[in-house]
This record gives sequence, structure tokens and C-alpha cells, in this order.
Amino acid sequence: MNPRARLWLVVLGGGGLAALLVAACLRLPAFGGPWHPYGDRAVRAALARHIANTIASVNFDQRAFDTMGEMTILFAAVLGCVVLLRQARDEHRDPPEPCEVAAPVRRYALVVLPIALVTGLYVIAHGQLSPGGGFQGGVVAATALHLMYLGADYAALERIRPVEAFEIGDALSASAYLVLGFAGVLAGGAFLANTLLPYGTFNTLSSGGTVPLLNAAIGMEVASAVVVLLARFLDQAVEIEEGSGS
Amino acid sequence: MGSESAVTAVTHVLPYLVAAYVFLVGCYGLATSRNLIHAVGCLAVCQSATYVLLLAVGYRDGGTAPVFSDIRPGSRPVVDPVVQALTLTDVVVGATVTALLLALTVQIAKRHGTVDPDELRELRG
Amino acid sequence: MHRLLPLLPAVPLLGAGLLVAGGRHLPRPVAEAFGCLAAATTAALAIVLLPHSSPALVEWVGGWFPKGGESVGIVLIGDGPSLGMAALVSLLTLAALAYSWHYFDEPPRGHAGTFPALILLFQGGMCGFAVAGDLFNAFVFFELMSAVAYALTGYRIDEAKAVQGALSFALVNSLGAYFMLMGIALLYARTGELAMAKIAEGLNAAAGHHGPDALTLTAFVLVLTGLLVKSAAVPFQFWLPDAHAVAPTPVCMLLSGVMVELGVYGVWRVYGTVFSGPGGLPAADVTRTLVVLGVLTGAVGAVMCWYQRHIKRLLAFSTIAHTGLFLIAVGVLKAEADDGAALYILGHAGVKAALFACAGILLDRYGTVDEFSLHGRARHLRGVGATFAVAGLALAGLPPFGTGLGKAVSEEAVGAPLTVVYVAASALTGAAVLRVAARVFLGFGPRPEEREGEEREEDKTSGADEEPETRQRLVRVPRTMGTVPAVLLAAALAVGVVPGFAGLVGHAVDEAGTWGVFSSVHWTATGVLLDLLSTLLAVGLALVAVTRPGLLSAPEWALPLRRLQSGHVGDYVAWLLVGTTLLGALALPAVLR
Amino acid sequence: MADAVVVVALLAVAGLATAAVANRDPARQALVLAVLGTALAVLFTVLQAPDVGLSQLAVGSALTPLLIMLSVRKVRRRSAHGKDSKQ
Repeated sequence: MNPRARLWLVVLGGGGLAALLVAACLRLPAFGGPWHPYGDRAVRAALARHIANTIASVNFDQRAFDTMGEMTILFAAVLGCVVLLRQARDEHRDPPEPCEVAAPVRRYALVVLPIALVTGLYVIAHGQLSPGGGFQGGVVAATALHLMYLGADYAALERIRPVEAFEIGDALSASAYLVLGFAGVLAGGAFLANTLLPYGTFNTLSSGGTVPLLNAAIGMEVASAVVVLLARFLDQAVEIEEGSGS
Repeated sequence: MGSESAVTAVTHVLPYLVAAYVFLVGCYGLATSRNLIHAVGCLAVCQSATYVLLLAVGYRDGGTAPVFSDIRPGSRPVVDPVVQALTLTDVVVGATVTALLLALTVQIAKRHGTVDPDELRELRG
Repeated sequence: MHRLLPLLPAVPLLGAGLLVAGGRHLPRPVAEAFGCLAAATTAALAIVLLPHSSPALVEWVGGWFPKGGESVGIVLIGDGPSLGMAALVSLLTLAALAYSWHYFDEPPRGHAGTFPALILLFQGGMCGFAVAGDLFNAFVFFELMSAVAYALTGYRIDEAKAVQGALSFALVNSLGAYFMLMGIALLYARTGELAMAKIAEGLNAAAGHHGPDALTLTAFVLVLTGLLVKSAAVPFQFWLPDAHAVAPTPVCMLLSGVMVELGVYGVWRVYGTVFSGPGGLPAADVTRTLVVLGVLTGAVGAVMCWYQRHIKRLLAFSTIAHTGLFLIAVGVLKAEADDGAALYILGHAGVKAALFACAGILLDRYGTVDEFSLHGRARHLRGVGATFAVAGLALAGLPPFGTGLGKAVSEEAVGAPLTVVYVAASALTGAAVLRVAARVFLGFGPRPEEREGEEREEDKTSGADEEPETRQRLVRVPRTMGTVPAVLLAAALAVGVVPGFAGLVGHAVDEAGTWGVFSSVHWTATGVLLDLLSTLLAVGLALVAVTRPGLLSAPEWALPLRRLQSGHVGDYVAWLLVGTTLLGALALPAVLR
Repeated sequence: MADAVVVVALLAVAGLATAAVANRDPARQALVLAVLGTALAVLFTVLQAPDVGLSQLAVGSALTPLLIMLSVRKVRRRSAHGKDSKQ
């Protein structure tokens, strides 16, 4: 189809979709309305289980099964990237030449790296108390690790970041989440039931029964997953060359 | 009174309309894109529209974040935590799916020597 | 028993996790055996749960049982259709793993467990979608099966076509999923709930006596768009042939056999649970929408199928044609038609997976799936040829195969005018398969010639010069690859002949349906005659095409239709937008009353 | 007051989304997407969703643009390489 015909189709289809969406928006309850039945129930349920951050309670307790699915998507996407970005038969590896990084950049990166890493771990650990948790903290921690690329060079990054170990860590933490789910069934309860551990004191690190454990598993998983992802893309961008070698 | 009620009327639907607009713009970009990496970026734009819609739906006037580490439960209204939980996981997962699409694009560049969809001459008929 | 429902997705997912964690240094047979074990365990679980599905099993994950009718948890539904789909998914996964046993392409270095792990993740996603009773949870598993499917489709990164097909598939399906998420957000705004049954209650309460409004209509259209993209209904179908033509054969078996059908199942489930009440969409409008799309899908799929020479692409278009037939059956909103669709899906899964398995053998043996260049070359593959031909007859509806029974039951339910579509689509797709069988395995007729004059763009997707999926070209067909299609075909036969099976399926579907009626499902004289008619038509068409190629070669009027399948992802997205508008227009009378 | 911030953030998101689509060069688009990610994070925070804002800040303004930039680099390097071998 030529671009003009395609544009006409987009205008036709997009126009219809726009009409539908606008008509729907006008019928939606006004923005900021007070009626949130599910949300109110979720808040009550979270408080009953001594979890200060309701969102952590929804993610890792009330709708933990959703999070299991989302976590598996993450796991599958990373596994897919590893498969898709593998070294093809007609490619070879060509270690990049170490390049000079400006001294201020290097110092900046080396100072920020530990701070960012600790921040990431802190955000993971306090998931059920304050805003944050495994998903956000994991991304922060993993991205922090890659400041090494700026601070030193690719070879140094490769040394502190054994990708294989992170791939296994990714799989193990995904399995750990599932095993915590199975534990509920084995104990005679429901899958992913948060009844195995005491709920602890409100607003402390150990509150919420299995919530901190699931949160930690997700933090590990997300961190490893993002490390593996970035490693695979860096590998492609820096190291893998086409042709069977020279 | 007239202008004030018009303003409220606008703020009552504006977030939804912005979500719809962002979604449509993303679709337009995806359909007319001349570069597959750009197309993946447009898909990310579409995705952010869903977050805007979900969070707009869960907002409550005068509400605060549903985190009770520094406020007493029941002292203030809170916004809907459920949509936040749904969005939160989706943000991270969406990024990894984007990565999957980019991985495919990188391979297309290798095998076809181009990332312009107009120049991909396979799989017709 | 209901406690075990969440394990249907969890067991294969845990299997995949362990396989990736520990599979790095495992020898290949151990990794594959473990994959088969996990898939088989899930299949066994689904089959054990099936007899307990009346009344439907209901599980609140995490033990969040409703108090005062309200819960904050996620509900899973284990009724006949959901557990049946989970069982079908699991058995077909097992077949795909058995088919790829040891012979499928060299795994990435040191990752013997990767391919079975991806297949298990795919299985987990599909099982999770089948048992979901919560709309957002259904979306999550929908995304999971999509994401894994993209990776699996592009698995052979050395192939230019494979990565292109996988990206088209990924972009279109991801966009479709976001349409669905927008729809879910609208429904949440209206009803404040996510469980499907609760959303329906909320819609009914909000509609009062006025019936549905624009919000309900838009939500319906958006959610339906996501599901119809997955089930490859016209005009959302373009990604499917591109993805199926290039995906590895075991993956094709799963994509065509169950994933696409899960889209139709999703339409049935979502309409039946969410939108069938007084606050949802009126039956007449839903029927109009689904039947129009179904007829279009059946017609486009069948015509395009006939003009393919790339065998895997031909099979992909026949899947589109059959999805159209399933959509019609679901769309007429009758208990008997639902039963027909269920039986048809069961039979079709076996037949289509067997056909793809045979096509895979051709690819691995000759390095091509081009009907023209394979002419007469596969004469000595007698077993494969026989399986392929019989599967072609079954696809056309030969009694007593499950496809024939499903087709007959559906035809009886949808009425005379729509029966024409069933007979025509199944005859044409069956004829295309039989034509291939006669040329490739028997060497009948003159060797087809390339077109005289300049070669058209549309004829270049011929399937010649493909890379085999095995490590080297097969000299002899391994026993596993030969047995799997025969077993699948036998299973499709069993659906039609095992006494009482059809009745059981019908009863389970009717019980889970919203119509509250129970119809008896069995072979009827009219059904058998119509099945024989389409089979004879298929044989006749195939014979004419093989002996007198000039008579039935592609006429000029079919060319624009083929040009639409342009391989350009921008076109596919544009058609997706048009499709959404079409859905909206077809269902619009619902809000005008 | 809070309403005004919400409106401004919404309009910024709409404008940046348009810019992200209109920038046909993927490297520049990645930069716009990073800014869009930040604007979304601000919007989510004023909508009282700090959890999502944090997540969006980490993902939308760092991870996704980074992945896009790496892909762009790979694709460009590849095409430069292809031209060399043709000469």
C-alpha cells in the first residue's frame, strides 16, 4: 500500500477510534470523584494485615497472583532477549578497545555508583512501608551497576557483572516467588496465601507476613533481569561483530 | 459562574481526553513510522496513555497517597491503590517487552540491512 | 479440588524457572525430559480437575474469599470450557515438545533448557488465561502468552523472514493488548471492579433501565479488539500468516492449534460473563458484529489459502478461515452453536497441528516448503503423505473426524445462509491441502510452472530455499517426528467417534454458558451429508487444480486482496484502527435505541 | 492549586507525546522519551501515586531511552560497517 492510502486508512480508523474514546470519556465519572469501592476495600484489607503501604499489599498479597504473572512476563521477556540477542552462527566477538573516560566523569560515576546501589536496595527493602518496592528498587540498583561502564570501562563492567550468574539469579528469584506460592498449598491453604507467617508490628520492616519475602524475590528478579537485559544490548552494541572473523 | 463551571467541566474530563489523545498520537506514529526503532518508541507512547488513564480513574480530590507510614489511617481520604498497583507492575514489565521488540529490530537490521519498513520486501501475498 | 486451580499456570512456570536456573549444564535429553514432565504434570492436573468441574470450581487466590459478597482478591474459574482449554493447551504442548525432541535446531550454546523453558512459559500463559475469572488477570496472562510467542516466533535469528514476521506479530499484538487495557480501565472507572462477574453486576446497576451507553460500547469494542487481534479476525489478521510462516514448526503447532483459538474463547468468556446482562450489549448487536466479522474472516482466509504455494503460509490462512467459522458459531449466541464451536476447536487443534508437523518434516528433509519445487519429490515419504492427505480430508470436514462433527453441529445451529460459509470455507481450505498432498506426495499432474513474464512481488513468498530447523537436513524421518502427527490425527478422530465424548463436551459448555439450555450433541443425517458434500467439493477442486492448473489459477480479481497482505507493519496497524472503527460501527445501534 | 499543577503536567505529557512521535530520528526520539518519562513521573506524583512515579522515573527516563540508544548504536554501526565492506 502506498503511504497516501495508508494515511487515509489511519485517518478513517483513527477518526472512528477518536470518536469512540471521546464519547466514552464524556460518560466517565468526573475526574477526582469519591467513589472507589475496590480501592477502599483494599485499604481496609491492607491495614488488617499490618501493611503500611497499601500498594505493596495489593501487589504482594491481595493481587499477588497478578504480580506472579507480571513477574513471569519479565522473566520471559528477558529469556526471549537472551535468545534473540545470542551470537548468531555468522558472528564473532571482538573485544572493544579500552577507551579513555574523562577524569571528572570517572570520579562522578564511581562516587554515585555505591550511593545509587544502596538507594536501590533501600527502596526494595522498604517496599511495604514507604513508596517503593521490588519493582522500582530493582531497576534503580541494576541501572546503578552500569555506571561502571561510564566510570571505568567495558572490561571492568564485565568483571563485576558475571551475566551468567545474573541469569541464574533471575531464574532462581522467579522460582522463589512461585515456591512461596506453592508453600501456601502445601500448608493446606490457598495458593499464595499470606497465612504462613505472623503479620508483625504495623510499620516495621518485618510486618505483613509473606509480603516482604515476595517483595524481596521481585527485587532480586527485577535487578537481575535489568542487568541481563542491559548486558545483552551492550554486548550487541559494543562487542558482537558480523562476519566470521578476520 | 459560567466560566467557572466551564473550567470545572474541563478539569473533569481533561485527564481522560489527554490519555485518549496520547493513545491516538502513538497509534498514528506507529502506522506512519519510517523506522522500526521509532515505531517501538511510538508503542511506548501508546502504553503510557494506558497509565495516564488508569491513574486518572483512581484519583480522588483532596486524596493523599495510600501509604500509612506517616499518616494515621482514616485521618485523610486516600486515592485508589488498586490502579496504582496495576500500573506500577505494568511500567516495569512494559519496559522489558519494549526490550524484546528492540532485540527483534536489531536482528532485522542485521538480516535485512535496513530498519525502514518500506524497504522490507519479504512476506507478501 | 478448587485449591489446585492456580497450579495450572504455576506448575509450568515453575518448571520453566527451574529449567533456566539449572538447565545451563544439563545434557539436552535431561532438559527436554524435564520439560515434557512439567507439561505432562499440568495436563494430568487439568484432566483430573475436569470431572469435578460441575458445578464450576471457584478459587480465590491467596484465600481472599469474599466477605459479604465482596473480595479484594483474584478469582479463578474452573468450569468445563476453561479446564478443557487448559487440558488442550497442555496436551498440545506435550505434543510440540515430543515433536521437537532432540531433533529441533541446535540450542544456543550452553542453554539446552531454553527452548523447552520458553514453551513451558507459553503453556503457563495460555493455561492462566483459560482459567482467569478476573479481567485484569486475564490481561496479564494474555500479555505473558504474547511476549513468549514473539520470542518463540523469532527464535531462528539467522532467518531474515523470521525476525521480520516476529516483529510484525509483536507490534500488532502489543498494540492490541493496550487496546484491551484501555477497555479494562474504562470498565474499572464505570464499575469500580475487576472480577468479570462483578463488572457485569456493576454495568447492570449503572445502566438501570436505559441500557448501555457510549462508555459501555467503547469498552466492549476496545476489549474485543484485543481479543480479535489474537484470534486473527479480519481486518486484524495480517500478522498471523507472517508469524506462522516463519515460526519454528513446534511453535506453529501451538500458535495455530490453541493460541488463536484462545482469542475466540476469550470473546466467548468476556461476552458471556461481562457484557451479556441488561447493562451490557444487546444480543442482536453482538451477533451482527461477530457474524459479519466471522463471515469476512472465513471468506478472506479461504480465498487467500487457495492461492498460496508456501505450505506453512497456506496452513496459516486456513487457520484464519477456521477462526472465522468459530467466530460465527460464538456470535450467533446459541447453546448449540457454542457446543459446535467447542468440538470444532478440539478437532481443528489436532488436525492443524498434525498438518504443521508434516510440513515441518518436509522442511527438514528438503529445505523447502514450496509446493511447486517439491512437486513429486516426497513420493517415498508414504506415512507422512498419508497423514497429510487424511488431515486434509479431515480439515474439509470428513466424518467421523472431530472437525466434521463440530462443523455439522455448528451448521445446524447457525441456520441455512451461514451454512454456505461453513461448507465453502472448509471445502476450499481442505482442497488447498489436498492439492498440495497430490502434487508433493504423489507427483500428480503437470509440474506447476512459474508465471510467465515478470515475476510479481506477491509470488516471491514461495517458501523455496528455507533453512531446515534440524541441525542438518534429515535423511530419514525420526520416529518422534513421524509419530506425533499420526497421534494428533487419531485424537482428532477420537473427538468425533468416542461415544459420549461429544455429549460430555456439549453438556460442559452449556453448563458454563449463559443461555441456561442444554442441547443434545450428536451426528445427524443432514450434518453427515453436508460434511460429505464439503469433502467431495474439496476432493473435486483439488483434482481439477492438479490436472488442469490453468482453470483455477489466481484470477486478476484476487490480486488486490493479496496485495493487502503487504508485509508492512504500518499497514497492519492502519487496518487495526479501521477494524476498531468497524467494530464500533457494527455495534453502534446498541446505544442508539 | 493542585488542580493547576495537574493540568500543566497533563498538557506537558500531551505535548511531549506529540514531540516523541513527530521526531522521526530514533536517537532524538529517545531523548524526548526520556523527558516524557520524567513528565509522566511528575504527573503520577501529583496524582498521589509516588510508587508509580518512582517506577516511571527509573524505567521511562533511564532504562527505555538507554535501550533505544543502544539499539540505535548497534543499527548505525552495522550500516556503517556494511558500507565499508561494499567499498
